[in-house]
Amino acid sequence: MNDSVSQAVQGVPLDYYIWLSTALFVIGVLGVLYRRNAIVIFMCIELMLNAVNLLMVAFSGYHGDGAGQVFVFFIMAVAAAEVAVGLAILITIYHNTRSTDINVLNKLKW
Amino acid sequence: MDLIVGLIPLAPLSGFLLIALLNKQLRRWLVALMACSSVLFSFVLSIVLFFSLGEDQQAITYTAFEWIAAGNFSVSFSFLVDPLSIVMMLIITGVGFLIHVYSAGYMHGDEGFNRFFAYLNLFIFFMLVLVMGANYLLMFVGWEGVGLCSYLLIGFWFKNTEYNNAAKKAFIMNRIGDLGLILGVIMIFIHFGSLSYQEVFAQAPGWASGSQPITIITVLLFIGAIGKSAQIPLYTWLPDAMAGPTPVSALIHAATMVTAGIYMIARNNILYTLAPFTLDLVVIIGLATAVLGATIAVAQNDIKKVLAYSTVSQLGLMFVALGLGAYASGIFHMTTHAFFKALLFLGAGSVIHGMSGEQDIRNMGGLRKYLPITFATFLIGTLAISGLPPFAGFFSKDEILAGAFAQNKIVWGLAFFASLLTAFYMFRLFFLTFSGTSRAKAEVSHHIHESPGSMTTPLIALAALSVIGGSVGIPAVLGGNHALNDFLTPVFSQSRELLPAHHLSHTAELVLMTVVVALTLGVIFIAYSLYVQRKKVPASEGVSLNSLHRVLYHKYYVDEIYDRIILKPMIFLSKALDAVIERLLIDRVVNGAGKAVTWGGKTLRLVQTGNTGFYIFAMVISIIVLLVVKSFT
Amino acid sequence: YAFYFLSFLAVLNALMVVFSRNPVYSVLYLVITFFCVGGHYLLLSAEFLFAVHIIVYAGAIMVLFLYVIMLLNLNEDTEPHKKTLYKFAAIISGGLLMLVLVAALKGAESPELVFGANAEVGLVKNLGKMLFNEFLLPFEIVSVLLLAAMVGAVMLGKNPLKETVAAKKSKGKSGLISKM
Amino acid sequence: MNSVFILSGLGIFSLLAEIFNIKRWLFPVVILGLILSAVLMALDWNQATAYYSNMLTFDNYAVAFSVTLSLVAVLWFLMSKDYFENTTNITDHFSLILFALVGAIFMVSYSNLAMLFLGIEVLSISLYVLAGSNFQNVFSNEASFKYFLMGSFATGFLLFGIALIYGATASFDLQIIASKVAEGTTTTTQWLYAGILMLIIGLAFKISAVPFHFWAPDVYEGSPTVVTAFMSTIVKIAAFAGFYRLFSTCFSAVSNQWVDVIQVITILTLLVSNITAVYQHSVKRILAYSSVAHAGYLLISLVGLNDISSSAILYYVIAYAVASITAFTVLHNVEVEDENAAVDSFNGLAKRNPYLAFCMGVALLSLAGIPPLAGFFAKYYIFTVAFQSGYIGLVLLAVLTSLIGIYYYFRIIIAMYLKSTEKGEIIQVPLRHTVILAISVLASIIVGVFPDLLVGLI
Amino acid sequence: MLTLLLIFWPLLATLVFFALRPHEVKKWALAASVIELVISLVIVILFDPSASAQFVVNYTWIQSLGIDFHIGIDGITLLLVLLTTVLTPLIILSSFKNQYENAPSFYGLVLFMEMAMIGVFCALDGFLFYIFWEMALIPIYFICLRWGGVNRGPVTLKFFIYTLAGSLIMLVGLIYLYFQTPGDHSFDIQALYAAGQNLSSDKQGIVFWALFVAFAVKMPVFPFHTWQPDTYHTAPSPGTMLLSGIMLKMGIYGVIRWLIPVVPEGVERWGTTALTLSVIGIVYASLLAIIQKDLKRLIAYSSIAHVGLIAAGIFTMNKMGLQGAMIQMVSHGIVIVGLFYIIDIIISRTATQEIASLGGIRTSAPLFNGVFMIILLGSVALPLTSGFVGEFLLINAVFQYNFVSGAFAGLTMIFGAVYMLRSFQLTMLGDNNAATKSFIDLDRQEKWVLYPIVIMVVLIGIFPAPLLKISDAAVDNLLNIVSNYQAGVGD
Repeated sequence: MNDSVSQAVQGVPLDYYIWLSTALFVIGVLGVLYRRNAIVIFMCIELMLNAVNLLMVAFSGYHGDGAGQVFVFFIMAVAAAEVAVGLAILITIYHNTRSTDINVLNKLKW
Repeated sequence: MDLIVGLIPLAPLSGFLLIALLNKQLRRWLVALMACSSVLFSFVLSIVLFFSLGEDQQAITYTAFEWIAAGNFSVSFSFLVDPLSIVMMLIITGVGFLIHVYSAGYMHGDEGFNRFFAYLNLFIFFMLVLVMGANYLLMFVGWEGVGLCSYLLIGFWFKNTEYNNAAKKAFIMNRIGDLGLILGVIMIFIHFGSLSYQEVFAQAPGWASGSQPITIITVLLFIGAIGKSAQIPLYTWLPDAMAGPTPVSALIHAATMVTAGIYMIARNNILYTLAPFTLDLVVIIGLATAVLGATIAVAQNDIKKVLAYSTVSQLGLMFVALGLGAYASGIFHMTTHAFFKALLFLGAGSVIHGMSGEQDIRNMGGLRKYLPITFATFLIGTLAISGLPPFAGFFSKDEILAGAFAQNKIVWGLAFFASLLTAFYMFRLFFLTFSGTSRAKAEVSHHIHESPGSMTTPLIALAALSVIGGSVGIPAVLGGNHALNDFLTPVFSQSRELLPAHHLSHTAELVLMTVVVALTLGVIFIAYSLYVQRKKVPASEGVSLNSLHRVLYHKYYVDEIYDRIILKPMIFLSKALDAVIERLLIDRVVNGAGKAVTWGGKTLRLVQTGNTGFYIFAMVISIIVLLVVKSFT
Repeated sequence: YAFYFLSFLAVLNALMVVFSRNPVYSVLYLVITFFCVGGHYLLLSAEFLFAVHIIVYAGAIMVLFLYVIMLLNLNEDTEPHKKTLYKFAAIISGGLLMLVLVAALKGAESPELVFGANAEVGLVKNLGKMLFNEFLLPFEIVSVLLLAAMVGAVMLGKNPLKETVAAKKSKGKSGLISKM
Repeated sequence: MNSVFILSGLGIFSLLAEIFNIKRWLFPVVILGLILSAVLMALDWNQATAYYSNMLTFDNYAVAFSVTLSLVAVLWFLMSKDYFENTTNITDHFSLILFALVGAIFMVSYSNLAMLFLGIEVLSISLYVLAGSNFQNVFSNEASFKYFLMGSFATGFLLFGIALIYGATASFDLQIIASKVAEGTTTTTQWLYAGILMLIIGLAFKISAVPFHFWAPDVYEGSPTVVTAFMSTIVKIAAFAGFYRLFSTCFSAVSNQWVDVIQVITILTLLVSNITAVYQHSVKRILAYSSVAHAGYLLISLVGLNDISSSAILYYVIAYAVASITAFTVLHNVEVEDENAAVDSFNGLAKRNPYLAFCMGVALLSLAGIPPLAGFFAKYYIFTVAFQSGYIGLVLLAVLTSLIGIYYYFRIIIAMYLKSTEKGEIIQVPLRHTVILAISVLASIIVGVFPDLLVGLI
Repeated sequence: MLTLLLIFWPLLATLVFFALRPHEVKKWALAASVIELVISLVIVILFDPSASAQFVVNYTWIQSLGIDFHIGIDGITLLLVLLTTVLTPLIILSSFKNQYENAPSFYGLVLFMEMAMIGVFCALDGFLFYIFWEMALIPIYFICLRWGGVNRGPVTLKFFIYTLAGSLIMLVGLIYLYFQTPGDHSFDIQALYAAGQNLSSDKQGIVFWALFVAFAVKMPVFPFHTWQPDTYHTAPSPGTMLLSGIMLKMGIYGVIRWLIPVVPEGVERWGTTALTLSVIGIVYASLLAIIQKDLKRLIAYSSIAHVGLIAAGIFTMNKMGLQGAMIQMVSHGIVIVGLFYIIDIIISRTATQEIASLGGIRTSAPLFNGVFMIILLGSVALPLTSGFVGEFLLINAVFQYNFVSGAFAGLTMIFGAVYMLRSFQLTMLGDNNAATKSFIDLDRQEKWVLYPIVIMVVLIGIFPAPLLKISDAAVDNLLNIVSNYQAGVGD
């Protein structure tokens, strides 16, 4: 079936994939800048990672080389780990300061 | 022979060292003995040298060791004994010896007795180095050395701030002169490539008369002389120098110190001869000083001040002589002056000693019956300085006047005027002190006493010298042969060849003499009528004087003027530099850098807001900037 | 023309993630976005990755997010808001970043995406081979990484008892991932 | 290579230790294991062997740095033992630290971008947790949170960069990338250059170079002191070594494309960090800024990339690590009696404990770069590198900033030796710390006096 | 070998301190410094005045960077080494009467500093020179910081950063020269000479300033001097003596050994500027000295003036000037140590260094007065004291170089007399007051310090020839390097 599927993308310029993933990446960044809720910010970071994944896969397809996909696999694992740790940290913080607002945390400065 | 030459300065030096190092251990009489004997010793040696020099006019040079050597520059510790220096040595050691003896009595009872004699010996030593040195640098050693000793001796009673200031003034003014001198010496080295007299004088005739370097050199040297011999504008230290004990004044004014300038110019006569401009300068300065000193002296009431200013004016006369190229006459007058000025000062000292410290002539008078010996000797001194025959002063001064007359009438006129004034103020001083009735305060008057033998003997000795001293230079007119003149010939021979000879006919010379003597007598009579017959006494402090008199009394306000135009501005300048450049400029810049950094720290740390959102924002912004910069360049 | 459709959906939902006020919605939008991305994987014939993607992201991570949000019961009114100025600046700079990146990446030539013989690199078989031959070490390291994450999560989660559950959960997830 | 396994093994061992409850053996075992692994690494000297289908290459560069890392780790463990004993779960800490160390070693020895990425992540994730390991303390929470948030954000850029590089070169293997870059047979140069830029951003964040340094001062201040010590030594070394390894091997061919970017970053780092440090109160913050500043000095060697710069970096890193271990040990002891030590809490240290004061003085002088201490020669060596490549202006700037550096380092010295304090009592120092201090102080002197021990090693 | 011993003996000596009880330390420190003096005297005996560098030791130090541990002694070095080794015992002895808390570290620092300074004078390798140069800075900084007077924190920091700024610029200059050396580069002094002389005249000018600034700050030459009065004022007396007596000479030595031969063209080009600066410094500092109210500050400014003259003399680049500089360095070192010790005595007796609040000390302390007088005369360069020889040669040289500068330089004679006599009068003469009434005369241990100084002042004044001989050949050597260079440029 993959042949038929792959037919679907035959001829789509690689640039388009780049634009797409760039767009997703930037949206992720935008989210990080835009929101103050730590959790949402984590999500946006995940979005960024996904953008990268997509790019990788596109490239790997383009080069017909599996390495990229393997790398994506690693990235996913890392992402999972990061989320786990990140949320754990978040919860600890929430436990101390009943908030997930990143701007609440500005005791350390100057 | 060399041994002797070496010993002459060594004797007083060893005297100084012994006394200085063993200060506490020594008894006073021993100190006095050591001091006097050491000077006497070198006096005797000088006499020996004099005679050994007498038969063959060969100059002796004795090199002790090499002193400084750097590159092509090399100076050694070497002494030169020739007629000029021998004359100086005789005066220094001779008069110096008498002053030593006198001091033994005068300083009796002062707690600084030992110190005093140590200084005196050191003084003699440096003066000997000055006159015996065979090169300019060694002369400079003595030159500065005597400056130091004058500092030590003038400030001898160091508890009195006045005296200390006087001492400091003396040293610094001398230093100003010394700078001129040392620069002159350096110029000499630059142009002659050596500092030893022989080599320099050997080369000297090679230079054209009035060539610029020579002129500069001589002027610079003359600045040194001005400082040392108290000429305008650096003379003010000398009158203050009487702050020291009276024997010191005698030593400074008569035997040592001030004569250095005369000696130096006489020594360099050839250079000066080659620099007519400088000669004229010397004459002008000398004349001005002579008149100025004399006029001021007329209005002074302090016995020592009067004498001090008389020294100033007499030195002026000597410089006039030198400036006119009559070097021998300059030396001659210096010699006689040494005698009677020493006499006068010591006499004054005796008076002060008798009056238990009183120095103001307005509180004296009628001392002749209390202090007979002092009176007699002082009279002789006064006659000598006034230039009456047959006393020493007559011949020397007359020689100068004659020389002046032969060359330039105006110079002669002014010099003559100065000498008349001299006669006047000296006799004014004399009458006010000795004749008439005592004006002394009661507590002083009843124990006025003649000084002890140790003081009177030197007086008598000097009085004798002041009488016969002139005999070394009796002019041909009066059937004499100018012994000193001939003796000094080898020193001045070079200059003599270059200088035009001015000769007065004997008749003219005789006429001059008579005129001089007559007028002098007249002046003396005026003084007599004023201060003996009318018993006039100078107005006491506070009484308003007529303007001329006031100006004279305040010595033309010269000290005040110096204070205004030199001291105050210098201090002001220092303060200004300190405030503006040091603090405002440099410190500002240096500390400013530090402050700037601290300020930067204070402000930059505020960027660290602690707000994560802001941090990320900043990062993104800078990423954008980076990308822009990259992709559009 | 699945590509354009998926891309459109992805971007749209991504934006929604950012702009929706309620965190829960954000999560849901994000899930959709992930599915779109997964679709792209299929298009690019990376079936294995598609599977992993769905499991890990939609299955694990998103659930975790949801769980935490529920736990802290965040919702619209607890949602902190930046000043509008901030938001504006954020949007501006985001746009700028986009522009700049595009400018930086715009290749003179845009190679066409063409699948040749090696279309089946994305198959489990091939990837497995790679994974256990040349990428063996990284694979092992991943397990170390996950172990570290687990330990960390436990450590952080352990002490306030209330959050123990969350910690355990995260532990479970990472364990699951590390198995495959 | 095997040493990596030893370390991971140690990590797992320390986890098990809790279960089998042999905690008291843990510490000595860890120390021995570290030393053993250091020795094993040293055996790879001059082998330049590639492992696991060229994932890691233990060339001399890698060996030198990984040995350094392990030894510093030994010192670090000796220093921070007591801190962990106070915490409930010592074993977790140990395992995390050891995993982090493994990650660090990958970062200096990788020869494949995958390994770089994973190394960074292992290191970072452990550190995110460690930074927050003082749960009750809000500062610690905040530190770990900030670190995590910004760290993962930066990771995004790093990955983007890697992806672009992959797109450009169709490989993650450094050799292949290098050769393609050198031959210019990349798909398109735009991707390559953009990728390089992204990598720079991601890595600059890891070495906390301005303007990606914002996390550093806060995290350093908030984290427990020992963790801060770990960050400012091991993490910094690993991050920079990785950075340098990547750029010197892969992208040196196109250095004209990125060198000016690095230069700008360097200049910013030197100026901002040094100036900001001047007006700080917390000693930890001062040290944080100083570590940022040192990142700047290290970057100079990347700007003036040439044959001696790698050895310059090695020397610099060692000098810096030794000095900061000393400084942190002293700080650790001072903090015993007042938390979050400010400069004032060093007042009168010379009287309260001359030994501590002396060691701190040496450390600070070395950091400030005063001869004959190691720090001086390190700076000097870096300057020579820059000079050789003709960046005289940069050298002058560095000189200027190191002068500013003097100012804040000496604030502490003055506090120790000049200021008086009411707290009269002597500070007690555990023997372990005395030993560390002795070792590290001697090290900075000896290495400083005989630089030939390290110079030209790699 | 002997050189190694000479340099590192003080350092070894300090090791013993750990074994001693605090109150014994000072004695041992004195002993050590005396032994050091003996070593240097042995070297003087074995020294061959006609040759240049001797007792050379040369080990490779940092292979790959062409840095050697290369030390040797020629006349110029020897003279300064001698100065150091003579003064250090005196300084240590002078510190005996005030009890310094934590004596071991104090004397340890002093000896460490002696080591560093001797190293500076002996180094024949640019890098080594720089290392020693900086190493000399550390101990003095800590001495001032720990045992200094009021407000010492900022003052000493300013001093440290100020001097370090200078020397870092010098370091940059040295590295620059290093990279001009051919082949795989070297820091050897000859190589650096060659490298510097091959530079174009503009480049030489730049290098000149890079190096000169460091030396100027150290000396200090106007306008780089503002750190100095404050530092002298706050530093403890031994520190002040070390700074003014010896350390300051490092700057002058640097100019002689590491500036003139390295960039003759640069000196050619900027020498006049530097000379003018120095001469300005003379007058400026003298004027400021006149109005100082504080004894230490006064001496500090006077030292600036004297050093200005020395620097001016060096930049005339003729033998007279250099020899004058050498002898004057020795004299200045001795005299200023003496003066600072005298001030130290006054402070310890009367607890004040305000000139105004003193006076009349002479009445109660004649010996003290005499010593002060002689040292003071040395400072105002009266003939037959050590000061005169150098000052005359220097003024002579400057005068030959340029009439006007010479005249201005000469002013130091007058100003010197003015401020020194002023301070002398206000402290020693006049009536004594509450502060000075019970002023005890010198005790035995003070005599041990001051009498040698007095003797040296007089002896050097009368027999300077031996000292001049020591440095004679070395100076010729130096000037030959320059003249050869100019000859080379000529054709």
